[in-house]
Amino acid sequence: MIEQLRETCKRLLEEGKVNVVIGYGQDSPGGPVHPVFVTRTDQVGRLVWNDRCFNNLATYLTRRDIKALGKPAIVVKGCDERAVIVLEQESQFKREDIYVIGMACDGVGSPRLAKCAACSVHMPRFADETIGVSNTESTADGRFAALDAFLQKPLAERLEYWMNELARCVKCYACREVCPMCYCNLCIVDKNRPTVLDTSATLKGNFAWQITRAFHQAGRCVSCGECARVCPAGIDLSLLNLSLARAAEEHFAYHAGMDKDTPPVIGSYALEDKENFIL
Amino acid sequence: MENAYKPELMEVLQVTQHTADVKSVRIRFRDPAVSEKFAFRVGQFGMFSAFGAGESTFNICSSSTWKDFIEFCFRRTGKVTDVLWRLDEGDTIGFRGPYGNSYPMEQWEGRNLIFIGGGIAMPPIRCAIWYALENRAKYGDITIVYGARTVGDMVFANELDEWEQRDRTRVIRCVDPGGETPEWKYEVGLIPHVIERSAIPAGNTVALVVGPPIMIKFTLPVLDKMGIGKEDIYTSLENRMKCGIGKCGRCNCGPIYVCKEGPVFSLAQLSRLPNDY
Amino acid sequence: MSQTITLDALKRLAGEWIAQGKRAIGPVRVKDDFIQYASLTDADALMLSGFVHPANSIKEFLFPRTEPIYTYRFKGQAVELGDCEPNAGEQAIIGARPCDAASVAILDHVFNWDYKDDFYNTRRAATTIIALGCTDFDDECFCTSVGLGPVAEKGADALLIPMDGGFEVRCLTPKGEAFFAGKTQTSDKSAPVPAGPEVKFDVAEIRARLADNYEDPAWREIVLRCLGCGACAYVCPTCHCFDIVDEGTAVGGARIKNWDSCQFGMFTMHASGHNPRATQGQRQRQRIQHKFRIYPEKFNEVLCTGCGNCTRNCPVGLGVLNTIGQLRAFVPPVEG
Amino acid sequence: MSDASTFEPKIVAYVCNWCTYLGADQAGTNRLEYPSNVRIVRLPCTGRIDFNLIIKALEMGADAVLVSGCHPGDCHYTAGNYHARRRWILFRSLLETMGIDLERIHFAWISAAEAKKFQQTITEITEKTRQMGPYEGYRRVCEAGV
Repeated sequence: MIEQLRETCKRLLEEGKVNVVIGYGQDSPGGPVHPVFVTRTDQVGRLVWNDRCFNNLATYLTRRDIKALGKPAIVVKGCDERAVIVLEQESQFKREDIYVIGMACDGVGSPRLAKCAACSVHMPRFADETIGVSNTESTADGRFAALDAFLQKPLAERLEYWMNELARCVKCYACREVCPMCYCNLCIVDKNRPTVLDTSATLKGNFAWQITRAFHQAGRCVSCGECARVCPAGIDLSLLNLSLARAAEEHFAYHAGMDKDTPPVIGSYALEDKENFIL
Repeated sequence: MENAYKPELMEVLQVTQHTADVKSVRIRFRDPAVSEKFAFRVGQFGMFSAFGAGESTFNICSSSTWKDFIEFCFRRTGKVTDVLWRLDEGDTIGFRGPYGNSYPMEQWEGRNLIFIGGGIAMPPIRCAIWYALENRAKYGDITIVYGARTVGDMVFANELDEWEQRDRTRVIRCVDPGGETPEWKYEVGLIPHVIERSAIPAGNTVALVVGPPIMIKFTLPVLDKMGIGKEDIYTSLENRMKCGIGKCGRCNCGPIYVCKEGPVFSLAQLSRLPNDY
Repeated sequence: MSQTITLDALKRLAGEWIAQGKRAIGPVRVKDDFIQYASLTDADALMLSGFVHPANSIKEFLFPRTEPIYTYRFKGQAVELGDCEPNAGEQAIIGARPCDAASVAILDHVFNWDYKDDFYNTRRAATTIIALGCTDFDDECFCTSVGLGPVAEKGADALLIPMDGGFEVRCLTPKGEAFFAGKTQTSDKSAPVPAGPEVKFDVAEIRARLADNYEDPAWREIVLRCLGCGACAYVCPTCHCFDIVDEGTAVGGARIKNWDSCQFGMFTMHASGHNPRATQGQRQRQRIQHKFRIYPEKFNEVLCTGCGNCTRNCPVGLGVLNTIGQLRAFVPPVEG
Repeated sequence: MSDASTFEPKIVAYVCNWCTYLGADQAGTNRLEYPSNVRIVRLPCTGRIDFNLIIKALEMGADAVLVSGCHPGDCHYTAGNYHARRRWILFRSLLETMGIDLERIHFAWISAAEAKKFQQTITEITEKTRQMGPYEGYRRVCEAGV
């Protein structure tokens, strides 16, 4: 698949259809995989594809420094592609302004990440060009297993768990910067008139920050799992996002980034939304 | 334990509004013992605290010879200046300083002085102007060029009249084209052009230029053409600061900390720095 | 002749230290495969083998991520300020990697030049650092490139070097001797000196390149993937930039010193909106310049101990080691 | 631990300006007494009641929070309460995962004419919160040092 990917990118650059290819690269064989930006045909050799392509490259589509490079082609896995769809729904770009290269993906990480074991988009669906075929059958039922296990704990124990976990948060905002959905020019946590969230990494400030971050992804998070992977404090942030993703599915049958035409869940409403807690 | 970050409590003596969004405030130490020992040199700055909002960096714009108060001037742009905007006489704010280096007034003795300020940059040059006028004999001719966008944006405009009366002191005021009012009887034009056509003698002269980067960028070539060397042109940088004492890394620009080795630099020194300011 | 101590004796010593109500800190398995320096409630949690480098650094215990520096209360038009002394109870960091122990000797400079930061100094004085020599390393370690090594003694009060049956103990300062007083045995065996990673770059060459090539075109290209988070700065033993903010209510509150990072856009944003470092390339340049040219010029110390934490924690595989690697390998694109 | 009878809970009520606030006002004009434990904060619409306000109330020591506005269909801004309803449904699942006590976060529709319902709601919430005692959980979060 790597050869095919390089051929495609070489052609795209030569024909001038794109100015930059946002893909994955590896400095040394077996070394860590990281994002690369290929702007010249003689650089396509830097592009790789293997089961260590963790980053969700869609986060670069809204970055000023990257947009300045011109029309991008972006290499996406199925989960990344869902992020591209949500960004398109939120009119961050017009679909024809980017060229999507979908990679058939049998899951990343060895052992496979939890998100991949329960992935339903092994084959990208909206790419301009898809490379490779995945015959891993999509089983989406196990994806809330970790969340269900966690919710068995009684209320006080859950709060205790988060008090221990979030005590380690240093507010480095890596979870915000890797997330394709976090593209605000000035994040609410950087605003000070008024200061809604404490900037200090006290437990109080960390609770307010993580609740805000998770809820701003309600109905938008595509469960790519990057926030949990990059957290230097080892906090399993995906639990928060998964609980919101499930609520969106159960109450509004909404799956983020799966279908371009259903309106975003928070941006719309239905007269007959059901609930049982309003007095 | 000695807390280098803890400010002195100050009492607000007087608040003066200059323009729609610029005020200057006179403050005095609540503790007379500290007031006694306090001294600073013109050009130095301090960190001014609006408790509950934060601290901001402003030049001390009063002359160092005035003993019973210090003054600072600010434009209302953010959280701290919002609180400072609502100050009344008798309120309490914090101050710590003086920080940074200062204008080398001794080195400038015997020289002609040109003070050039743009808009809100009047305060950093005002303290030096008053100091020079209070030691008038030590300095040659003094030329003050002050420009603002509109007549309403002039800061310390009343003091320009006072300075005009002083001997061997020439005041050139200007507003940007379109900023003048019918009764405006002074220059109209951008500062660099006004300087060019004002035929200011430039022999044995030191220039202090403070203002927005765009103004400085176009004023320097004019001064260069007048024959004022790079080591005789000074400016005061406006970096974002938090600690003011060389610890927090914010004002780091190339090899120097603006809060310690600055904010006053000669053009010669600045040309050796990366333009990270 | 050398001093030695067994693992059990060391753990008992740590237990006594805790029993005396003093704080003991060391590498702890916080979660399944996640190790961090953390306060110990009981000595058994102390991990002295089976890991390369914890996910954080010991900076946290001398320069905390957030600490109030004084409080204020409004009394009508007056304000009352209150002091915030750091709770500088005696603390021992047992099992700090040499690249973490070295950080204190580096940070002492910035926190003590001209003005003294007594919040740091008070904790520093109350801290005994027992370094733990490395027996192995990973691809991200590069201590040998910045003048340190697996058994470097810089910044440590005592050094433990693993050997069969326990550790060789080298007491380096009075604090170290006081910590191990009477707890070590003399023996003729001494620990084998482990090999460190091979040198990956020369700091003098990097410093020269940074000094005479500020507008290096490399910066625009090699750090395009940097996302501008604070992970590299916050896991770094020597990054010391901080922010000062007020947090409180209408009645009063505290002025708080928080960690900050030069990688955030707001770090140098002027009130006028002008930002001298508007692009991520400029910010990454500042990080490497500050560590390998500015701090050495000002304090004659490289602001990096080669622990590799920034590279291990970077979401996009940058960090000092990779950034410098790419800077050296960068060939400007031939135009046309 | 103050026993349940003498503990006075702090309740924060975020109410919409067009319905519930007028309902509360009408309760006042009708001399309908309701516990003074409630601190009423008026906002233009439930659509404007940001979830951060609920967290801020808990941070500042509230033992229970009420968010109330117009019944679906009555919203002065047509759809503010519909959007709010969706948000509340999703936000409650996040709070549940975080271990924040949903028994202390109440949502209601109270129209300008329902002074009686406003009185009952506030009284019920105050009594219930008094039984539950102060919200120690979130207080520990806010007072935890580093």
